[in-house]
Amino acid sequence: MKFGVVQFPGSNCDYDCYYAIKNILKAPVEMIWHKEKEHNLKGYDCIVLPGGFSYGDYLRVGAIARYSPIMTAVIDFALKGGLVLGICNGFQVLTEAKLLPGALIRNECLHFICRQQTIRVENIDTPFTKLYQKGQVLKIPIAHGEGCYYADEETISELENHHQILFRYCDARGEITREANPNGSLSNIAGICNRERNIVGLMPHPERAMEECLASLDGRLLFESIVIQLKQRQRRKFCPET
Amino acid sequence: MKFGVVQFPGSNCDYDCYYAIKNILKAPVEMIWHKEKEHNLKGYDCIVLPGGFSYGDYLRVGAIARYSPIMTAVIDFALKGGLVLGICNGFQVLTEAKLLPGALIRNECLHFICRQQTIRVENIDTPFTKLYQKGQVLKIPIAHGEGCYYADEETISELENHHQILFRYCDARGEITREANPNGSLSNIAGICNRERNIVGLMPHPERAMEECLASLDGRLLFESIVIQLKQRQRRKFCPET
Amino acid sequence: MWLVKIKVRLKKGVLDAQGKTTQQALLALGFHQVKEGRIGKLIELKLDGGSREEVEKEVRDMSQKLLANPVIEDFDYEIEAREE
Amino acid sequence: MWLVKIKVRLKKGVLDAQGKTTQQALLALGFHQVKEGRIGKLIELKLDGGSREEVEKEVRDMSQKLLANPVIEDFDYEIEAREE
Repeated sequence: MKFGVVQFPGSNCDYDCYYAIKNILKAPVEMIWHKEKEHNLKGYDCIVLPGGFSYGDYLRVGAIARYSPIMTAVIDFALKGGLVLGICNGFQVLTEAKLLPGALIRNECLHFICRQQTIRVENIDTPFTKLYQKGQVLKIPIAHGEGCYYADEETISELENHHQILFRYCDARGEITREANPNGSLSNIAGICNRERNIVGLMPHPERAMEECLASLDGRLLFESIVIQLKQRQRRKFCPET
Repeated sequence: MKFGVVQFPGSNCDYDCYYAIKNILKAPVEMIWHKEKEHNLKGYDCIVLPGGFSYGDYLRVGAIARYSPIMTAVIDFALKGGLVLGICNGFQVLTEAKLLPGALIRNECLHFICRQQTIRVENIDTPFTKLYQKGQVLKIPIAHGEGCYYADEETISELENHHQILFRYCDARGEITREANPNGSLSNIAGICNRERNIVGLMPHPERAMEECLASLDGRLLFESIVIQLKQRQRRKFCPET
Repeated sequence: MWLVKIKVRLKKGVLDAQGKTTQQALLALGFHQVKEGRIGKLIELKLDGGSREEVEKEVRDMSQKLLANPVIEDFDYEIEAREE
Repeated sequence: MWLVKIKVRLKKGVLDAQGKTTQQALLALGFHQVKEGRIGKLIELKLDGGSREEVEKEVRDMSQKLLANPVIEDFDYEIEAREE
């Protein structure tokens, strides 16, 4: 089992992810530089696109990173069923690469938001959320200027119908309210997956909520869900009869 | 003696400044909300415009904050000789308000930069730099996407001729090199003052270099310079004969 | 040599927070006539060689691929021939 | 009702990091003809009432005050009359 964390120029949560996976999960992890065109991601089981300001967010957030040499391999990896997790700017890159539907636009409020946020777990039937409970309220920090999720009505209905909305912004009691929505996201969407459920993008930073000293441990189960999934896959590979 | 820290929507270093002044300098300080139109800043001796993403950096960095209601009072205060310090986004606001010449544009490199940076003290003949030594090399963190200082040639010469360049990006040995320039700023400019020397803007964050735990104490003398200046002023006020 | 001006605008219905904030700032500055403000991008490219038809095809292609995101943005363009 | 289109461009000589990056991305995508890329703003405002001359005066004024920064940017504009 091995995690890979992609580094774009301007990534700044790459080491947070690396640290969280290596030191807290104690799982194997390597950094992957965005220029590695020939990289085929062989040997990796889960690719993380971390937060940051890739390419200074020029043109649109994630737009230029999406055409980084490494992204060809990431798209290939994802379409073959590999697990891909995009956090914050990584989520923006995934929508630009059309691996996830919709787009992230400027926050409805005036500014960059950086704070603790409560989100509700909406679907646990994914490799990324299986250890959570449906309806569970998590405290996870957010830090973004462009986190307002937008898609046309049809896409939003499809996301609903296929249970692709994994996290919604909520208040402390788990209510999905207008007031609890920090950035104007449609349907309070904080995180989604693709229809095949192997690609997930979310604006909150679970890697920053994994230690006591960071005021919340609620991000841990997301990464632990992945580890359990990968261990099960591995077992199946070695004992195909089970 | 009293400091005031202005809060714009999107300011995010306001509490860093407040904390540094209150807990480290142990000087009186109050927060001032940007909407206070009627505020005349009476009783304040130094106004700090802190870092952040005021108004999401919409249109241009600092452009919309510059027309906040409080800025009328800040401009008035500054033009009457009050001490004004703009840090990072605060520097951008000061150039937009034409209290300082030039403009801050997108970094030459691709991305938002967040790291320790060495800068050289170029001029100590200001209330903000008097405790430094000329040529002293400081380690102060930077964190910005739009910190590239630009002005036309004439303005740059004027800045030189009137000794208004206070800090320049340099390497560890104090050399002003192209490589040591993190953002493409003309003449490696990291901070300047107005001709009257009571208004200062700089991109690095001295308020984040004031405690052992933050790896550098080099920002302290900037704030202590201000305190000494204000104490001298006060003394002159009470004992005008000296 | 061709000069291409590509205008990228947020689609109707997509919240334009920057445009709205700018409108509000203009109102606050006393420009009371401003009923709406929207902010888009003006991308100007210089392109070498090819016929107008070829350039037009390229411009559509690069707009769809990179310069505009069809989920949230529309684009149109003008193409002008330029002396070197 | 008037529709005003204000184009704000970085002055010649001011580094356009965004434009340069976009040009490089286009080259990397195989659009080898792109010799230069510059990115500006397209600000579209709807304005109420007044004569064309009055609107023009307002637009100059708001551009100089807020919409463009003369240290780094130039602007020009078009004004169109619109039915309500």
